[in-house]
Amino acid sequence: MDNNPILRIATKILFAPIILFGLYVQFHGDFGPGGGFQAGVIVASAFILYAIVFGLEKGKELFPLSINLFLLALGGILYGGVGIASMMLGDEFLSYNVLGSSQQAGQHIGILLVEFGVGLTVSNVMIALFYAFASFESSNGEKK
Amino acid sequence: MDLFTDLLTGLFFFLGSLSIIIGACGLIKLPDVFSRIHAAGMIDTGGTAFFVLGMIMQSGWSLITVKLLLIGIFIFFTSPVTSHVTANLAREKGMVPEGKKIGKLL
Amino acid sequence: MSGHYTNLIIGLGIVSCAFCTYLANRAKLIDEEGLPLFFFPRLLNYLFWLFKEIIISNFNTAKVIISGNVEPEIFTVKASQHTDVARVTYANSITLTPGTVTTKIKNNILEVHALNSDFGDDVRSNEMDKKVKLLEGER
Amino acid sequence: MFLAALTACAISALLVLARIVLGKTTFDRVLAVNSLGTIIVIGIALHGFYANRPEFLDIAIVYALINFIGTVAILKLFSTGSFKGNKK
Repeated sequence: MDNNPILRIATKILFAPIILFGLYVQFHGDFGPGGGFQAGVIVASAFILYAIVFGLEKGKELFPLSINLFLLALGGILYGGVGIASMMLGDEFLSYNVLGSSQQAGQHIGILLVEFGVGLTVSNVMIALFYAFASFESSNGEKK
Repeated sequence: MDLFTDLLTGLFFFLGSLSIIIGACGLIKLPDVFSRIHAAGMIDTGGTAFFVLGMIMQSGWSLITVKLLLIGIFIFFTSPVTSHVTANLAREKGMVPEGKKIGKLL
Repeated sequence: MSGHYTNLIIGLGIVSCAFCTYLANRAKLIDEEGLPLFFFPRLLNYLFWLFKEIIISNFNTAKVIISGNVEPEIFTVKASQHTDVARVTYANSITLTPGTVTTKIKNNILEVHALNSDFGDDVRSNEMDKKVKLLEGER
Repeated sequence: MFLAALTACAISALLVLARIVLGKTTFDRVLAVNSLGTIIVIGIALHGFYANRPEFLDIAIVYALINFIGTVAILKLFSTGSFKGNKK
């Protein structure tokens, strides 16, 4: 579909606003609908759109598989790390109160970090799943 | 002033409802794929434009207006892309529409 | 957009914008096609005209659907614009007005499907073509 | 007023669903699904106003986004048989 100018230009114009909207949903989770999970899916959908329109090879050039898997693990570690940190500071797993100077600040920092970890993990899992499924050849003998 | 806004909103909603219902009827009634794309385009453009205008009348000037305009711009941007891609793929799969042809086709 | 303006939120917004710009730059999206800056001065005028046209042809399409005199036709027109972006704008405008759909685009020839001969005449009169060429400006 | 508009949305959604069931070719169905998505976006926004909860507009934007990407993905899958190649 690379040779269709309408689709190509639409993708070029839409790519950045989609990611910007995804990040808005990510950081806006305190006040309205939103949060890490949904934001991860939106950010991943921008990369999936790019990979669909320009082909899988170009998509992997933009966002290589190694970085993808590294960020996937980093998100999980961030989530667990906040939990462990609060355990180290002498409270239960994932209780945010002890992270900051006051209780309020602690809640804020904890929620922000955990949401960021969730968003990172979800978006990278979505992209990894898309890469894995898209790498299949069509196996029912239809060569096109 | 309040009554006037409400009246205008009602008019826009009426036009929008008419537009999407006629579009849906056309989606059932028209004969082939290429004609149905016109009906679908009517749902996309007419319905969205009138409903968004009506809701802007109702909301006044605030952040909600910006979000409504964002929805409108987004749908107005993506609707022609999807209908063009559908029509293009249908043509490439070798479907020839009914009706007369003028000039040489690509 | 959320109506909350603390320092933290604004800072995060700035970081988000910077990250987006970096990604788009990396994907080599920022060029004449991804960001058609030379459109902007005349864009508003064109958009109002297009909106009026959309409303008018919406009513015409509704009339055709209700009365049922459907005589589809398909033909080719030439786009006189120079750049790809302007051609895509022209094709999208044709598709956006109900009653006409661009089915194929190859270099500067568009294949258009129209619901009725009235809509076909509208496109063939090349009024929209001239407007988009005006939008593109002197190059 | 909002209730009447929501009713109109529901009626046209039912008519579009009939086209999805009846549709002869795949393109008919894809087209009808796309229209259904647009109607649902309008419906979500209207319901947000009806229930006095304007946060629903965010969800409407996301729905429009996913609708577009889903349509493009289905058409790509239908045209080449896989997501991998970029032959046409």
